[in-house]
Amino acid sequence: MDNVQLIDDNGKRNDGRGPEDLRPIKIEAGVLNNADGSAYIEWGKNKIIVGVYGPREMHQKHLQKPDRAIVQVNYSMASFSVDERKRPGQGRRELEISKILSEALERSIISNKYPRTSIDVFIEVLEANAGTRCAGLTAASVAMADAGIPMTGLIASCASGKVDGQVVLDLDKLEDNTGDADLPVGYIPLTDEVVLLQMDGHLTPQEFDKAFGLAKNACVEIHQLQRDALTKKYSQDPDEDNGEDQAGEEVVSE
Amino acid sequence: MDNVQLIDDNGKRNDGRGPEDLRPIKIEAGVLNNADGSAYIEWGKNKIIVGVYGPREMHQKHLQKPDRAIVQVNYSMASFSVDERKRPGQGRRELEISKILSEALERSIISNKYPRTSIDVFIEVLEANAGTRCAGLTAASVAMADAGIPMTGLIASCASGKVDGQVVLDLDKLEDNTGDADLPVGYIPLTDEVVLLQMDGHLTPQEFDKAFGLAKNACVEIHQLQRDALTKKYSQDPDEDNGEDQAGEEVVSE
Amino acid sequence: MDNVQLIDDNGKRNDGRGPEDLRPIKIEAGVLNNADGSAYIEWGKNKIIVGVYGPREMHQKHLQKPDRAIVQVNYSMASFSVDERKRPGQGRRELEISKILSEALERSIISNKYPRTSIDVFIEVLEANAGTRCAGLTAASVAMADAGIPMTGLIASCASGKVDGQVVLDLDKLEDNTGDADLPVGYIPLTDEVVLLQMDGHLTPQEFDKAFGLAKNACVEIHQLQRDALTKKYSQDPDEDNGEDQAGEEVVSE
Amino acid sequence: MKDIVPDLRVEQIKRLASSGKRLDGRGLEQFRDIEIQKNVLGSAEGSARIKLGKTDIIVGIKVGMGQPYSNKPDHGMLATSVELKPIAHHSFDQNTTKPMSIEISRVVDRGIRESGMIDLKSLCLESGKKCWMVNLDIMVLDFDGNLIDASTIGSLIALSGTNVPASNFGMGKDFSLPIGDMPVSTTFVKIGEHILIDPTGVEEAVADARLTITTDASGNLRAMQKGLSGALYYEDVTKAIEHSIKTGKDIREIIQRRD
Amino acid sequence: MKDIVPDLRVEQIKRLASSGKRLDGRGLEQFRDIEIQKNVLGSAEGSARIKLGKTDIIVGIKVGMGQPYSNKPDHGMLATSVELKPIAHHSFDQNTTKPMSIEISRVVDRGIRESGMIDLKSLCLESGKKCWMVNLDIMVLDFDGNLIDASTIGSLIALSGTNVPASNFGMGKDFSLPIGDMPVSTTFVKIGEHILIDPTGVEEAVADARLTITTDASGNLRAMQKGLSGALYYEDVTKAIEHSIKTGKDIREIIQRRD
Amino acid sequence: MKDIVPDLRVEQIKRLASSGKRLDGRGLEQFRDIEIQKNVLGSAEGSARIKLGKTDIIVGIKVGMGQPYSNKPDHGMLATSVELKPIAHHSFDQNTTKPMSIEISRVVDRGIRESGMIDLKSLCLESGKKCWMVNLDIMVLDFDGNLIDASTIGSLIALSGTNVPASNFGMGKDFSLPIGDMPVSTTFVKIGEHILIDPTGVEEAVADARLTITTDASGNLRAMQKGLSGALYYEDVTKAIEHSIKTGKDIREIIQRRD
Repeated sequence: MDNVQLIDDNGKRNDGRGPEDLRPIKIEAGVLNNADGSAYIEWGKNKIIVGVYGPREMHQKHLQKPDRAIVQVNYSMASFSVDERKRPGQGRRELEISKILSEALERSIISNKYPRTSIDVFIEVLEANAGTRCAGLTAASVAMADAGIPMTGLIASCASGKVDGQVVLDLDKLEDNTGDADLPVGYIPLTDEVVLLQMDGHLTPQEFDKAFGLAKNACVEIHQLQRDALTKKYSQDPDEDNGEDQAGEEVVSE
Repeated sequence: MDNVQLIDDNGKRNDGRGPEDLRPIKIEAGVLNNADGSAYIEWGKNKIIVGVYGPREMHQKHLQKPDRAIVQVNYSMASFSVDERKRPGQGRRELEISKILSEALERSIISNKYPRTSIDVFIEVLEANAGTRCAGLTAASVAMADAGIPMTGLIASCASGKVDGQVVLDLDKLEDNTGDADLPVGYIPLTDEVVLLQMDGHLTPQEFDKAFGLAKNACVEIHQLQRDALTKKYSQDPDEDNGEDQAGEEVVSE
Repeated sequence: MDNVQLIDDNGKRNDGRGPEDLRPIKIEAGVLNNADGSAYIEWGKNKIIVGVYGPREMHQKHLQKPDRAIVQVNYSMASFSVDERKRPGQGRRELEISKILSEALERSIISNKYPRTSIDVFIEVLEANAGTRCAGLTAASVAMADAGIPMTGLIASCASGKVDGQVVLDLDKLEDNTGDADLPVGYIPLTDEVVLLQMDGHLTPQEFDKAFGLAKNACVEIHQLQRDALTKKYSQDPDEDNGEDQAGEEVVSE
Repeated sequence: MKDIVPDLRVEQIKRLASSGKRLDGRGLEQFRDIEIQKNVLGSAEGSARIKLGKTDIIVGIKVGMGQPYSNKPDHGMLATSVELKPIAHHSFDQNTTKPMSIEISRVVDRGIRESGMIDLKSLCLESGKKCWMVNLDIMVLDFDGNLIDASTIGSLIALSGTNVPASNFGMGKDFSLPIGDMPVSTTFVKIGEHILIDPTGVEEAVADARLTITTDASGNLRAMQKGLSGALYYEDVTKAIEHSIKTGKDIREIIQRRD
Repeated sequence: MKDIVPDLRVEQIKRLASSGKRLDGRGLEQFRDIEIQKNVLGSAEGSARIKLGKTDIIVGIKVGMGQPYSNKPDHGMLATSVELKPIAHHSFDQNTTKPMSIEISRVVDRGIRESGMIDLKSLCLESGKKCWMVNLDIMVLDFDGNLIDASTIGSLIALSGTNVPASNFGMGKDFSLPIGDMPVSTTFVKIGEHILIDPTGVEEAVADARLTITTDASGNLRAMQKGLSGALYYEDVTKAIEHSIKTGKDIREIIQRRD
Repeated sequence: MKDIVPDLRVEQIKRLASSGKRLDGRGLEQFRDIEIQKNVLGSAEGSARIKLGKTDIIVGIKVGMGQPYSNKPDHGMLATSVELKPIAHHSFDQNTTKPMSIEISRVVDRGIRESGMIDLKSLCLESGKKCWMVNLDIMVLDFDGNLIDASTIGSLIALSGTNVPASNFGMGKDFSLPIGDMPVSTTFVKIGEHILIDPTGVEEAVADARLTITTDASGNLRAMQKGLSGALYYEDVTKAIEHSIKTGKDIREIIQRRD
C-alpha cells in the first residue's frame, strides 16, 4: 500500500520470479527421532520443522471425542525467526493459525479409527518470510503421513494474492507487507477439497477466481514434492535415517 | 474530602434528589434466552445484566459440598463501563465483591435441596456510576428467582452514606468519590436478615444507626420493584418474552 | 571483581571474621503449631523459617511415585527480605533453588516407606544476606526431623568460596557480590554423602579441594547445632513449645 | 455450541434443508432479523446492542491515547476483542472459548482494517509518539450462532457513532471518528450438501464447514475465513461469494439507514 | 479453615457458648493474648511479628519511589497485600486462598486508608510525577483464625516504626513515616445465637457469619465488613459495635504503650 | 526422561557399566559424536544447530537494545532461555518441563557469564541508560539426554558467529560480538557405582546423581551443578573434574576448529 514498485517493467518480482512462480521448495520427511512422524521444509527463506505425536490418549478428558481422534496443532514462531525478536509464548495470531490448521488437518485423517485420542502436531517456525501457515500445513501433512496416520489425502497449501494490482502466486515478506491482497489456500488434490481458505486485502470476484486458480495449481505441484519426500524416506535404508549433512559431523573420543 | 459542595442550600443533591431519595430504578426479569434465569437493572446511570445457570454439577470437585449447593458469583465490570477503560480480567476489587455477593446470595437459597451443585451467577456491569454491588445483588436475586431456585426471600440491596456531614441514601459517583462515608447493605425483608454489610469512611455510632435505617427502608421499597418485575414476567405470554424495545427491530430477508 | 579490599592486612574479613570462620548460627526446632515439623534459623543476618507438611497424599496424581514419597520444596524470598523490594511470585532463581533443594532432601529420607505421598517443605526467607540456600537446607533438614520423617541422616549445608584470591568459608552478601567464587555444599556427615554441590566463579582444582574441605568441615560443626536444636526441643515440656521470647507478650482481656 | 446434538437432530436439519427449509422456518439464504440499538451506554465513546435472532451482543468503544506501533509510526491504533462470557451459554468457560473468541475477533478486525473503514492515519497525533487508540470490545450476552456477523454489524454501528473525546485530553474539540466505506461480513455453513446463511447455534454445532466473506460497498472481497474441520468445494465458495455480495448490500442499507 | 469440623464439635461449641464459654477457656467477649515483636527484620524499612494466640504473622514494609496514581496525583501510594502461604495451614494452597487473602488485605487496607492514619499527601514528592510508595506485605506463618485483626495490629506496629530511606534516593534525610490516629479492627463471628470476639480457626470454620468493625480513637466507625454466608440481625450489629469500641480502646493502648 | 524405565533395563545398564560398556557401545568416558552447523538462520544475528548423538537443538541469538539492570549500569545484558518444547519428546509438556528448562538455562548461562566469555562491559552504550541486549534462545528439537552440554556447545558456536546489527539502530557499523575465552561444560551421571560422561536419555532416567562441570581454557573451574536425588562421594567429584578438564580440551578444539 506504500509506493514501492513490486513488479518491474519486465514483469519480474523483487526476487526475480515471474507472477506465477513459486519460491524454491525443499521438503524432507522423517527428520526427528522421538516424534512419531516429522518433516522439515524450506520454502524460500522460510524454515520450518514439524513433529507429530499420536494418535495418543487425550489428556484433557473433556476434549476427548467418543467417536474419533482430534488433531491439535501448535503453530509457534521461534523468538529468533523474525527481525524484531518475538516474545516467547503463543500470541493471538499463533493461536488463530493453530486453530485453522487443526481444523484443516482433521479433515484429511480417517479419524474414526482412533476414538478418544489426540494427534498432536507441533509446527516450529525457525525462520519466517511470509507464507509460514501454508508451508507449515504442507509440512505437517507430510509429517502425519510419516507417522503412519491413515489419511484421505495429503494437504498441499500455498497462498496467492495481489501485488501492484496484479494477481501473483506465493507472496514473500516484502510483497505480503506492502501488497494488495493475500489468499492462503489449503487443498487436497486427491479429493478436490478446500480445507483452508483465508483472505485479506482487496480482490474483485474475478481476481479471486484467478488467484484461487493459481493457488490450486500450485498445490498440485507441491503435492508432488510431498510425495517425493515420502518416497525418498521410505526407500532409504532405515539405518541412514538421519544421515543428512554428514559433513558437519565431528567426533570426540577419549 | 475535597471542597466540593454536594448538598445545596435547599437541601438538594447534585442531581436534584433530596437526602433520602433513591435514584430511578428499573428492573426487568427474564431478559436472556440461554441463561436459566436473568434480570436487567437500570439504577440511575448504572446498567447491569445478570444471568444465572444452575443448580448444575460443580466442575471443580474439591469445591463441591456434599450436603448443599453453593453459589458462585462472577461480578465483572465491562472494559467500557467506566470513564478510563478498565483492563480486561478480574481485578482485586471485583474478586472481593464476587466473594461477598456469593456469600450473601447463598444465604437466601434453600441450599440443601441440591447437594454437590453450583449456582453460577454472572453479573455484568455494562455502565457503572456508584452502587453497582447493590444494584448487582438486587438484580441477581431477581435472576435467581427467575431461574426457579427455591429461596427464603429476595435480597434487596442499597447503600446509604454521609455527604457534606449529612446522612443520605444511595450515593452516586460524584458523592461516592468525594463524600464522607459509604454503607452498602443487603437485606432480606421477609426474614429481617442482613446478608451484606460493608462500610468505609467516617460515621459516629448515631450516624450509623440513621444510615442503616435509611438503607433498610429503601430495601423494602426496592423489594417491591423486584416483585413487580417477577410478576410482570410471569404474567406475560411466554412467546413475547423478549419483546422489549421492539422499536429497534429491523428485518433482512431475501 | 571490583577493587574493594575484602580481607584486610591482618587477615580479617569485613565483619571481623577470619577466613575459616562461620557467621553466628542459631537454630530452633518446632516453632510452628500447624506444620507437622518446623525450624527457624538465624545465620548471620539471614533469617529463615521452614515448615514441613507430610508425608501426605500427593494431589497431582501424575507426579505420584508408586514406590516412594517425593519431596517438594518451595523456597521463597519474602518481598521485604532484600534491599530492593522483591516482586511477589516465584522467580527463576527461586525455582532452580527449590528444585535442587528438593533433590537434596529426597536423598536424606527413607522414601519407600510412604508410596504415593508428598513431603512438602516451605522455606520462607524473611531476611537474606547471602547463603540462604545453605541456611534454608540446614533448617529444612531439622524441620523434617521435627516432623518425624524417617531419615538416613541430617543434611548440613554451608558454602565456601574465594575472596581477594583467598579461599574462605561462608561468604556474606558483600563477599558474595564482589568475590571471586562461591561453592555451596550440602553434606550428610553420617554417610559422608554430598547431596548439594554448585559453584560459580573461578577456582583452580587445588582451590576447589581446599574450599570443599572447608565447607565439609563446617558442615560437621553445623550438624552438631542441628542435633542440639532437636535435643532441646524434645527435652522440653511439650506445653512450653512456643514459649520463645515471652518478653514480647501482652494480654488483652475484658 | 458445545452441545451434543443428537444424530436425529442432524438428520432432521439435513432433511429440512433438502426442501429448502430450516428449523426456525427460514429459507437457506435468509438472514435472521437484526435488531439494533445505538449509543446505549453513557460511559463508552460509542456503543451498540445487536440482536441477531436470539444472539445478543453489546459493543462498547473506548478511545484513549497511546503510542503507535513501531512498525506503523504514522497510524492510530485499533484493538478488537471479543469476550465469550459464561453468561452467554452454559458451555462457555474462560478456558475453552479462548481460541473461538480469538478467531472471531481477528476476523472482525481484519474486515474493518482491510476495508480501510477507519482512516487510521488521521488518528496519529505525533509520528511514533502519540496517537488515538480505539478499543473495540464486543461482549456476547446470549449465544445462538453467527457471532462473526453479529459482531461485525455491532462494530460498524458502534464505530459510526463514536465520539473522539479530544477535549478530555486537551487536544482540541471532540470529533466524530472518521468513518469511510463499511465492510459487511456474511457467514455460511455447509451441512451435508447444503449451504446455509447466518447459522444458528444448533446449525453451527452440526455443520461440516463454515465460511465468512466480507465485502465492501463496491461488491469486492475484503476478507475471508474458512472454519471447522469439513471441506468446501470451489463451487461452494463461488456460490457463497455471490450470496454474500447480495445480502451484504441489504445489511449495509439497514446499518446506514440508522445513521 | 477448610477443615471438616464434625457436627459433634459444632454442638460442643454451641453448648459451651450458651454458658458463656469457649473451647480455649475464654469468655465470648474476651480477646486472645497479643504477643508483639517490633522491628524484627534488618532488610525492611519497618516490620513486626504478631502472635494472636496461635495465629502467627510477620509484617514487612518496603518504601520505594513510584509515580502517583493518575486519579490521586498529589498522594503518595500505599499497597497492602496478604499472603496466605501453605506453610501456615495444611489446607492453604495458592489457588484456593486467593479470594480470602484479597478480602483480608482489602479490609485491612480500607481501615488504614479511611482512618487517615498515614498522611499520604505528605508522601507526594512531585505532583503526578514522583511519590513515596509504601508496600505493606503481610505473611501468615501459622493460622488459627482472625487474620484481619492480627494483620491490622501488625500493620499498625510495623508502620509506626517505619523509616523512609530518603537518603538512599538522594532525597534528603531519612524520616519516620508520619503516623496519625490509628484504626483498630475487631472481628466477631456469629455461631447459632452467639456472638464471639476474636474467633479461632475452628470457630471460624463453624461460624454462620463474620463481622469486622474498625474504629478510631474517638470511638467512631471507619470500616466494616460482613463475611460468610449466614445472616446478622440489626441487634447483632449494634452489639458488636459496642464491644468493638470498648475492646478497640484496650488494643490501642497496648499498641501505643510499645512505642 | 519421564519414561518408566523397567528394572530389567536398569540392571542391564549397570551390568554393562561394570565391564566399562554402555547400551550404545560407548565407553564410560566417551563423549558422543558432535555434529555442528553454524549460521543456519537468516533471521537471527547468530545461530547454530547441534546434534549430540540423537539430541538435536537449535540456538538462535537476537541482539537488540535495552536498558542496563539497575545493579549493573555499565554492563550490556545477556538473557538465556531453554525451551523444552513438546516436539522433542513425548513426555514434554509446558507445565512439567519448566523446572528442568530453568535449571538448564541457568547452568548454561552461569558458565558463559562466569567465564567472562562475552565482554558485557563493552556492550554498554550509555551508563544506566542504553546497552546491547543479547537474547540467547535454545530450542530442543529432539531429546536424548545431556541438554546442558549440547546447549553450552551450541551457545558457544552461535555466540562466536554473532553480528551486532549496530547499523540497524543507527549506532555505527555492525560488529562481531566480542568473544573471549570459552567455557566448556561436561556432564556426568552416577549409576550405581559408575560414573558415565555425556548421558543419553535412558541413562539420565535411571541415574542416581548428575554432575556438570564447566572449565575454561586454562583447565580451571568456572561452574558446577549437581542434580538428581542421589548422592556423590568426594572421590566421584574429583574424578569427574579430572575427566572434565581433559574432555573439555577436546571439545574446545572442535568448536574452535570451526571458526
